[in-house]
Amino acid sequence: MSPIHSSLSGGMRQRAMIAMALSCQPRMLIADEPTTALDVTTQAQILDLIADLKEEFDMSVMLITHDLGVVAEVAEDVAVMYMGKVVERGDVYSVFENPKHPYTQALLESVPRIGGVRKKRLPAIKGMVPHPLARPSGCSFRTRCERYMPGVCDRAEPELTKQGESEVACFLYSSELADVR
Amino acid sequence: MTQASTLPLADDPAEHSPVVLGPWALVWRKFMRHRLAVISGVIIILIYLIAAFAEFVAPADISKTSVRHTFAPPQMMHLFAPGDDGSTVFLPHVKGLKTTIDKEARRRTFEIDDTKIIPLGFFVHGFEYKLFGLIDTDLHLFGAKNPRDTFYLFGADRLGRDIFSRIVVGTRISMSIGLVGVAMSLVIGVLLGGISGYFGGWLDGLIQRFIEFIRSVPTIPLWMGLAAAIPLDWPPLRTYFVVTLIVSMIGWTSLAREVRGKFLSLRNEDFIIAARLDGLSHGEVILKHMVPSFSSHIIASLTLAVPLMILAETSLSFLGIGLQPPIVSWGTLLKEAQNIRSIAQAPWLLIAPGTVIVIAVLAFNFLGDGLRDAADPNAH
Amino acid sequence: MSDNILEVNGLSMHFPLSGGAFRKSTSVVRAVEDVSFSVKRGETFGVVGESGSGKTTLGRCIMRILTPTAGTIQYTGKAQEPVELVTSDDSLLRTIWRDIRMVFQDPQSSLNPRLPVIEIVGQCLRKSEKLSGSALADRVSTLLTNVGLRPEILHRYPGAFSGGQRQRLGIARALATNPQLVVADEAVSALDVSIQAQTLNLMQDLQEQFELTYIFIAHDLAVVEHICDRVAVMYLGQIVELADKDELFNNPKHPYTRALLNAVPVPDPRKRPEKRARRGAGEIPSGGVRPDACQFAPRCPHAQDICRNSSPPEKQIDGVAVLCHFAGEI
Amino acid sequence: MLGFLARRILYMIPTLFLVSIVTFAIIQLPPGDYLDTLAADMGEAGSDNNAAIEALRVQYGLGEPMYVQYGKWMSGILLHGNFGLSFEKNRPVTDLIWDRLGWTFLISLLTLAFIWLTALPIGIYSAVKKYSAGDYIATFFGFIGLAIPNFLLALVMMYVAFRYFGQSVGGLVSPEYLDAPWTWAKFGNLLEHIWMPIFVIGTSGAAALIRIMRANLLDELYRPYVVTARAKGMSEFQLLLRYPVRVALNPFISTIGWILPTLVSGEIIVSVVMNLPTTGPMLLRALLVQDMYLAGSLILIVSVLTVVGTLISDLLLAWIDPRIRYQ
Repeated sequence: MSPIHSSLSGGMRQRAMIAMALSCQPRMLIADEPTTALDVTTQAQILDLIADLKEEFDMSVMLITHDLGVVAEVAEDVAVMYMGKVVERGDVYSVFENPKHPYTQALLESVPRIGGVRKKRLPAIKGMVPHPLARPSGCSFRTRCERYMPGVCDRAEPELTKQGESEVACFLYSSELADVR
Repeated sequence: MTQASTLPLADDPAEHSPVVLGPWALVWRKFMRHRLAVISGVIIILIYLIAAFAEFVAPADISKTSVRHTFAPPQMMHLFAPGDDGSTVFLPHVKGLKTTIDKEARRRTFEIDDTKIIPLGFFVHGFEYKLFGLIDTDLHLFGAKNPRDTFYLFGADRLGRDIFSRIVVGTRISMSIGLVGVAMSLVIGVLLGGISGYFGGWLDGLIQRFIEFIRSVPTIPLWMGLAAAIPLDWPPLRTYFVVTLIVSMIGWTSLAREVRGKFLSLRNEDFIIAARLDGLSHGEVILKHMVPSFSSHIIASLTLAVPLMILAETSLSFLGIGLQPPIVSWGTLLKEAQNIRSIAQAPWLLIAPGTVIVIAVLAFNFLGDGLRDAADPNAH
Repeated sequence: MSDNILEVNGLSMHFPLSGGAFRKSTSVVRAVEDVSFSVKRGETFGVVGESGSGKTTLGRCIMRILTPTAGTIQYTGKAQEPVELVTSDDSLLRTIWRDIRMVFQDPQSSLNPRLPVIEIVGQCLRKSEKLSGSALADRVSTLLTNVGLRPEILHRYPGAFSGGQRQRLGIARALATNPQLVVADEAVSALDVSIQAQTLNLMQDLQEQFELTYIFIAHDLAVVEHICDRVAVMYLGQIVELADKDELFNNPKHPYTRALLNAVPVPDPRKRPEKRARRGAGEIPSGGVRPDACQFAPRCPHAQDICRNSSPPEKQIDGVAVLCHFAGEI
Repeated sequence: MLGFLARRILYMIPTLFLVSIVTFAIIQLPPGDYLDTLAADMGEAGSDNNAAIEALRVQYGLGEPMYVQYGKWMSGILLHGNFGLSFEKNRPVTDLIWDRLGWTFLISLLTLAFIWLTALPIGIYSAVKKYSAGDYIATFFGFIGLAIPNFLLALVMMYVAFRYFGQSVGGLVSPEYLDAPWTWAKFGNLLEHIWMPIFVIGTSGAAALIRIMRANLLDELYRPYVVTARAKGMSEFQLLLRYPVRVALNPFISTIGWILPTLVSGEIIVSVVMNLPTTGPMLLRALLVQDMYLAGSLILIVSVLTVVGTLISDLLLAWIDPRIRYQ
């Protein structure tokens, strides 16, 4: 394999990987950051390829990525993870158009977008992801959250609960707020 | 997101200051975890101490011959002896030897005489010597309490000389050849490899062709040719120097290649470019950024090159074309064990220096391996 | 004093491909080919392109890490006579490198892991202002505060920081000599979304505070649109389109610019079908660059014979420079 | 590939030329020459044969300038395959060396086979069963094999064989077969002897190769492509042989390059100790008595073998891994 793959471009290699993965006619394809190292035009082709193959072979695709654009481009359902936990889950339209979790909201706002509303400054999420060993008590996003509620968010971990079209793990939407002392 | 491996950040209010070690401290800590390497390091330090204080450590004068002790066997050292009242007391000693002369075979045979005890002691007075060639003394680390007693921990050779003492004194030559040889290859290798890697271009091409040439030539016959050309009547010091030079020619090419490779990969590292943009001169970039970046690797490679040189000296001297008697080195000692008849009669001629060589070589290998692991930022 | 801090004219950078038995260069890689542009004082000049487009080489030529094969780069500092960078010698460059600084892509590899922060950030101050001891520590502390880091970290090593913090260190180092011009080569590409936003904001703040000019090299069009005033799009060593940001993103004139814009995934699932419909095909061809043709012709949906047989002239349309035979027509 | 081959062969020419010069220089290094030794011997013997010695000197061209001697030597080799005369034996070098070269070659090839046959399975085992008892044992013996110099091992083996098995030691056949014609009995006797030098010479090479194989394989075993193949349900054994072993085999190929020459020259010291009928003892003897044409020819031939061995391994590597061609 090595003599051949060295002469392939990044896009061709990724295609070869996909072909290898598909050779056993899987029911499900897990693609872990499949386009991260690729140029935009190549990325677009690979994403199109994955979408086409998904139709053709009638298989499920689990796409792991950090790029919100890529998600919007190919996914039907989205799960947003923060520090090892799913904080929001739903179909792609509700998550992108009506994000509920403050983390999802901040994430979507902090990406510059082409042709979007021109803002002088990007609304950035303050701070950084804590060290896994220094996980904050309660909701792990609370240290960076704009809507942190002292006495609530640091007491317990929010569960993923149904909110309209999607599920979200945040006390802002919790009807049992009172229960959390 | 993929920020998982970050330590608590400066602007994080919840920060608890982590212990931050410098890169050298990290290397040291990783090395200390490598137990075999640490032990080997201690052994090597011990060997060099013995080399430095050889006459003090050696109980017998290495040039003192004794016809009555030709091929005398090793005498084991015992720490305890039965005391007068039947109890066991601490008394380091060796058992004496009983000599019988086999007239037919015309040789002596020895037997350990259990009844005769030669007591040993620490810091006893023995033969006179000059410590470091300066201080007159006759003090020895250990020896027979009665200066007239002789004993042979590792046996005696054809002329009845003490092999233990000869090995101790030979340590000086054999171990220093490794060090001096490595120092020589270091200078040549780093100089040529550095020039080659940092400046590149035609200079690099020329040096690389030269190294390729040297490497494509079989080394052993060439050293043999060179070593055989050393006149036998040269003074020992000059012979020693030339043999070291020949031996050091083994190591420098691979070292030069390694240095060049490091320079080549580092030259395009962003932090090297950044240092240039900070206004540092070429020399400053090399000294401040490049050399520290690979010095730990170089140290490891050097450590691994030492045993090769020790073995090369041993081989050449063994063949009779390296160091010559009366110079005492591990190689010249082994030369005594060249034919099977003398080994059959006195196996210690082979076993004693052989074991010492293997221990030294192994220790260097383990140490070098440990250093290499510790220096490798990717290894865990 | 000229309005332009940097004027680049006819810049080319060819790398010999060494091969063959006797190290004779048989062919050259034309990483940058006849590129001209100018950068206005105080603006952020963007350079976008995919990998292999020559944008990083362009940045390194401007920094004079590389010596260009042909062309001129004229730098005009504050109250200074213009300096020609291409022909500058080492000692002159060392003074210029105080004015023009660089922020690298990979904050991991651009900081020497064996040196503490004070040495990394303060190294240029030791050289240029002969600072040392507490004076150096004071200056570096101020710099760290400027980029949002705490001065206590002076004696830590880069290994103790996260990617975002390291990039702040890289920016602090770039600012140390009070530069006029900062070349940022993919400065935020390696960072996570939220950290990227923080870093972009920081760079904008610093630009205002210290009246900096940026040359911002990136592959991410959205980031470029956010931070740049003017943008040059590079393809296989050439600038195929150079325009004001708004013009470029609202009304792209070169087919390649359009293809790029169409390829960018937008975080809006509703736009999906429309975008997929508009996409062209083909990767950057791996063969060498053909001198007598439009470089984009093999992938261009509008390519005609003329595109394959003659290199396009640079056209000016509504103040936009386009390298296309059919600029303004398609 | 053809261009690569041509290039490599072209490179060999200057190398070989330099080798011949270096060899010649080494031969010339010792002060005096064989005739001085001879004259000294004759002088001791009480005879005065200055005239005879001068005649010999002219005959061998010893009085002439270096480059003339070099030219004579080289043109003899290149044009007539004539390596000159052995002074000591007073016979053409060619007569003396072919027999010994044959044995050298045979022993080297057998040793290479021994190295491969031991290092490959042990290396794979060590890597797959990392940190198992077997791995530790292999690693331990690997270190020992590297640390014991060949000639020391030879001496120890000979002592053990002599002391405990009463085997006659040294040589490739027992003394009674030395001049006997080839029979099955002699062949059997050869087999009884030949394993020892092969084992002794091969140990350090095998030890080194086991460590290289283990390290390479460990690097490969956790690559994403192996994980992919495993995810596709390939059996572990198939998986191993299919990709990682193939990639890890590269150093094995290149060993031909460095093992062959080290075998040929490393064998020198061992064969001196074991008294083998190979080039080693002959070279040592020639060097010690300054039999310059014999010593020079031997060094030259061994060098040529080295260069050719390196070439072969480079070609094999390039054939297996095309990336190397372009480096």
